[in-house]
Amino acid sequence: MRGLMKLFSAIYALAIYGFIFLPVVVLVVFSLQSTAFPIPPFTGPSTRWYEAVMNDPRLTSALFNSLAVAIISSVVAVALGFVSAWGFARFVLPGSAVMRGLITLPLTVSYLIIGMGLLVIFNMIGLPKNLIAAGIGHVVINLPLCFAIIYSQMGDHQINIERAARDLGATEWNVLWLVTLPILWPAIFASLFLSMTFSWDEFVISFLLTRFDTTLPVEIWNLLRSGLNPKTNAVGSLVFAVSVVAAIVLELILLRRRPA
Amino acid sequence: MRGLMKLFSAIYALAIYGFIFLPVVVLVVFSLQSTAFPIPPFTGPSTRWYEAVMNDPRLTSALFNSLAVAIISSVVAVALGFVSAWGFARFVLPGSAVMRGLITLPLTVSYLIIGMGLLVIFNMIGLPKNLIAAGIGHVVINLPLCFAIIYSQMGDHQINIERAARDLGATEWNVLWLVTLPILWPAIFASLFLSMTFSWDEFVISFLLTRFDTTLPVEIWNLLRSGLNPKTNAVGSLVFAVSVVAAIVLELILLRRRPA
Amino acid sequence: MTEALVEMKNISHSFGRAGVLHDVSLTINPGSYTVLLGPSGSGKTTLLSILGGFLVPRKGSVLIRGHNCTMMPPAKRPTTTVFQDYALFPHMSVGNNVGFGLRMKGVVKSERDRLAHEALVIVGLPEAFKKKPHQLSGGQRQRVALARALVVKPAVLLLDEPLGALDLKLRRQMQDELKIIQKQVGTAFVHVTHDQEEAMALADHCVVMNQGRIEDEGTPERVYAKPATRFSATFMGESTIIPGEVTSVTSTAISVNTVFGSFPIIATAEEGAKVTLAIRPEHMRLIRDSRSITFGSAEVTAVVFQGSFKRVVAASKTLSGPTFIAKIPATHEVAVGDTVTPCCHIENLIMLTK
Amino acid sequence: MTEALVEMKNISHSFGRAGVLHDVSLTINPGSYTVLLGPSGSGKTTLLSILGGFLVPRKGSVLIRGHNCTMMPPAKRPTTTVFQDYALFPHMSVGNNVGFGLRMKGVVKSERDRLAHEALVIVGLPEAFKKKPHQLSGGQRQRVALARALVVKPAVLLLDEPLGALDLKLRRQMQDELKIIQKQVGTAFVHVTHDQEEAMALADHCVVMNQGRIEDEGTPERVYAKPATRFSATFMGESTIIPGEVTSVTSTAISVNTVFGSFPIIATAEEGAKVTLAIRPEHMRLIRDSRSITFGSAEVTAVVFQGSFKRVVAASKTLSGPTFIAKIPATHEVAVGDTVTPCCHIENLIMLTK
Repeated sequence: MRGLMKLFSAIYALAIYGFIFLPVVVLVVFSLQSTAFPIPPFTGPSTRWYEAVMNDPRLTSALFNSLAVAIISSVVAVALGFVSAWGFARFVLPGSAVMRGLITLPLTVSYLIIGMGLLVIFNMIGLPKNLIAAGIGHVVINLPLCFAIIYSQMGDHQINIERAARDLGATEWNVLWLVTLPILWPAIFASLFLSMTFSWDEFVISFLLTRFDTTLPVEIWNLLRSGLNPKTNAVGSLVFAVSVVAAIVLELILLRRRPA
Repeated sequence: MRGLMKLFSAIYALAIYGFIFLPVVVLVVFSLQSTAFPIPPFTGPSTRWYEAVMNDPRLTSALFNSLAVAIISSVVAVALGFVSAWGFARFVLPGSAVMRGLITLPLTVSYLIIGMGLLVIFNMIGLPKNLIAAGIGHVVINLPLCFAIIYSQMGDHQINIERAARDLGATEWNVLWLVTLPILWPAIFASLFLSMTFSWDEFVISFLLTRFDTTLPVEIWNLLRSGLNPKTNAVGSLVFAVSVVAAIVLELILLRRRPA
Repeated sequence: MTEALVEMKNISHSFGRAGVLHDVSLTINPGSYTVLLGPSGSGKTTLLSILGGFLVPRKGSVLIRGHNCTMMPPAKRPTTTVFQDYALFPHMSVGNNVGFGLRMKGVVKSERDRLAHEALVIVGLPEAFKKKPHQLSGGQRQRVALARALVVKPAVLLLDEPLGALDLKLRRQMQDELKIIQKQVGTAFVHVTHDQEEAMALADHCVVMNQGRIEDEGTPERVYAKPATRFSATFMGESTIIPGEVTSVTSTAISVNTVFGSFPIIATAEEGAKVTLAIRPEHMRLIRDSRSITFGSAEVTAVVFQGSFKRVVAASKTLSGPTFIAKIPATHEVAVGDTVTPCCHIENLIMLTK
Repeated sequence: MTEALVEMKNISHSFGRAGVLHDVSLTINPGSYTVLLGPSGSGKTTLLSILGGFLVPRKGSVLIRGHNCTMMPPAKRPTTTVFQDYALFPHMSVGNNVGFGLRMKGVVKSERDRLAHEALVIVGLPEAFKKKPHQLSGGQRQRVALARALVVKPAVLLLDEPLGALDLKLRRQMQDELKIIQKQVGTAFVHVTHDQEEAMALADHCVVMNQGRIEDEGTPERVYAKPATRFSATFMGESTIIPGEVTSVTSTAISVNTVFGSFPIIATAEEGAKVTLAIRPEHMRLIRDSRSITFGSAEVTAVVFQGSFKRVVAASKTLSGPTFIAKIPATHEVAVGDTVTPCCHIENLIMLTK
């Protein structure tokens, strides 16, 4: 009975993991195909298509664009999110529960809608479609997330720790620099990584707000128009690999926090 | 000094909220434009473009498709997520920390990559592009989220409560039905709502995996090709309104949980 | 002699490689209040879990009313447990929480509401029937958990550090009520705690555990007055401990040699045996009278006022002498740094062989 | 008479509309150990926060060493606080935690490491210097928090329920150490607690608070032996309470009439005044001797064994009579249901006018 239960659990687990991971596994496997069509039989492994990606100047410049947008927009989003969270935790404002709700509300709004809204505004104020516009879009989508993560770590205990620092003669600047920031460091780092990942992966807003220079997901989209081929799989696998590394780093940070 | 600080905070708060909400506010305002161009001056309010949306059979059928995909895929994702979370909480398996990490890893993988992977698989097994394919895609992206939310509520206290029920003579079925499900109800409901919102908002996977019958975001995209106009704003506002309602319901559920 | 309600025979258990119970046997009589007292890691909670059916022991057997229940799951055992975190069902009213066990037995709604109400009257909370658990205070939740476990009329009620989450004042109050409720319902209670005052106040039968073994068991009065081992002499109340050696043995008494000289004790022991003399703080005096035996002189290191008495700690001035602990009347003047003469009456020397 | 170190004058405070402190004045002497004792909601923590500078009172002033500090922020006051949750800096080593206050004063690294080490020696934790707070047990963190607050040599050290998070055994042990450390460093300590045993054990000066007012203050011995109010007679130790009325007054004594008859008491009061007689449990006896005054007869409702004594609760058989609480020797045989004659010596009657 117990054995049967275990067997059943194992089959279920296998099915679920297969279900979730099959898409990316297939993508990665067929990016190593040596022939021109990403359909069985598997003819690889070959790095031919990765070389093709690396030799495509549009793709390599898009890769650098993506990295630049991800890093800059994330730093801005984290900085703004930290200041907001700090403000909320320090000052009891009238209606602050509602305000807190409002600031995290955009987390559930479609990127497509946010992108459209930004497009309308940028049209109005005359900001051209470019990477800066896309970066602003990424700040808009990531700021609420950064706020939520950092704010969640600012509990009563954190406030007492800051009181203790002040009690021992620390100025506000000392408190921020020697106590608040170092303690919130894991949360800040986590939100930075998560923002970078989301920005790196983001397609719709980048598509709507850029024109000539663009990000990697948009270039992949352009490639996809000519149908699936091992080159799209290869560049997709690269994007995936970066995301996975970021996600693993993130989980390690969160795991390391536990004992503290 | 303190007054200046407050003024500064207020300006900062206003700027941040403006920054986050301006896109959608502009979108909604100019959907009420009575003339044909979504640029100032504001000529409304008028419901003209909402009527146009309602009279467009492509958009109304896409709306129903979106609802159907959102509801069905979310129910499936929640059911699978619940069973997975329950399994993890009940059975201590070798390497279960790693397995837990794996199951939530896809949360940070680009929808574009998942969509491409699914496209490759569906090509291989001959599943045509349609709403069912898109629904499967939405289950793949939402299952990790449902798992994470429900699992996070299954702490030691929950396990002790189930032990108490068993101790009082409850069968496994009774425990599940009378204790586990009712207690986890807020988490289940939250993950259902969040899944529905994400599915409702999702564009890339739906675009890649559907052909003739499609979902609302994809139809909006098609409309956008002919440029921004109040009709796109109107349908965008509708999508936004549904997301906001879902988000508010969600926050209310989470707030109501607090006292318990 | 009444027949035993529960017999736990030669129980051994381990988690991974660490043995947590070593050949423990325990008998519980009907209607008794048994307290398992020990520090954390002594195996007391593991023993309770084995009795409740949440753990199957590696070795040994559990008999309840003569039936072997060793492998029986908790649902089928005539035991119920009150958990330390109460484990109330948060989504059910107090009435439905208490009636849950009856519902599982198929008792109809009106009957189980009546019985749940009765159980709530016993624990003094009938007005909470319609409330939700989160509307109650910690002490009230504790009572609901107790009512829920009592209403199914278990053969044995198990309490896992039931007062551990309450503050000191509430704890002493709930402890008195627990005892009254137990005598009223007549069910056998088995209660785990690390608080010796709680154990002394509640137990009919006190079981002192340490490192997976039972060190001593009996009435709290007996365990306190005549502890079997050095561990129980220091864990169940404090003691001044003086090591010694048996030097001469007669048919009625022995003589124990210590750093303070030889003392005659009415006991039996082998000549040359290493023994320990223990003196309870209320028997330790700082002013000698004609019947006193004395233990050199000592310097007072701490005086703590405790209302009805003062607790005095004094370091012996004799080489390798003990730390003396005495409870003396509050009116007795003594200060840190004073030199005192610790003494006691000979009949208050407790001899420990382990 | 030494000059006062701290003077809190006519402090009133409220949160929203609820008044939490009503015209409280308190003087703290150099080198003293002051304990603020009261139930939750008595305003003791608010008073400490006002002294520490975390709250500015609505009315009244705080003078430290004669300087008015009422509006001064915590950073500039010569006070440091040990928080209940310790509030250690989790990312710093223990040594850097302890040295933090010195760093803020601009003391160089080598010097502050030396002083931090010294402070850790005082609290008995020098080996923890390089550890991180999460590697320490609760009691050890408590000591680090104490060292961190002591190292800056404050005029007054404030402790906010410092032992509240520790279990009972550790609590009693840390309490003894706190007292020793305070005497060693000579700094004035102000300690907030709701535990009366802790207050009696630690205080030089015990301040009993209730509902935002000081009910009684003085040495714990005085407060225990001669409580000023009915509240302090029942909160600081238990008492049997017998209401009465003053019937006759002479120059040296009065007569108090109760349901058990009239008793002569050496005190002054107005004729006709309503007063309360209190008897401490250790003075309440169940066997009369020649000097006893008796209080009718009573039925024993609870007997709790406590090791060195038994705590007996008995209900008076007299109409509207009190509940008697007595601590009697453990050897004295008494059981629930017995009829006893509560009595005490006349000099142990405590008369309360409030």
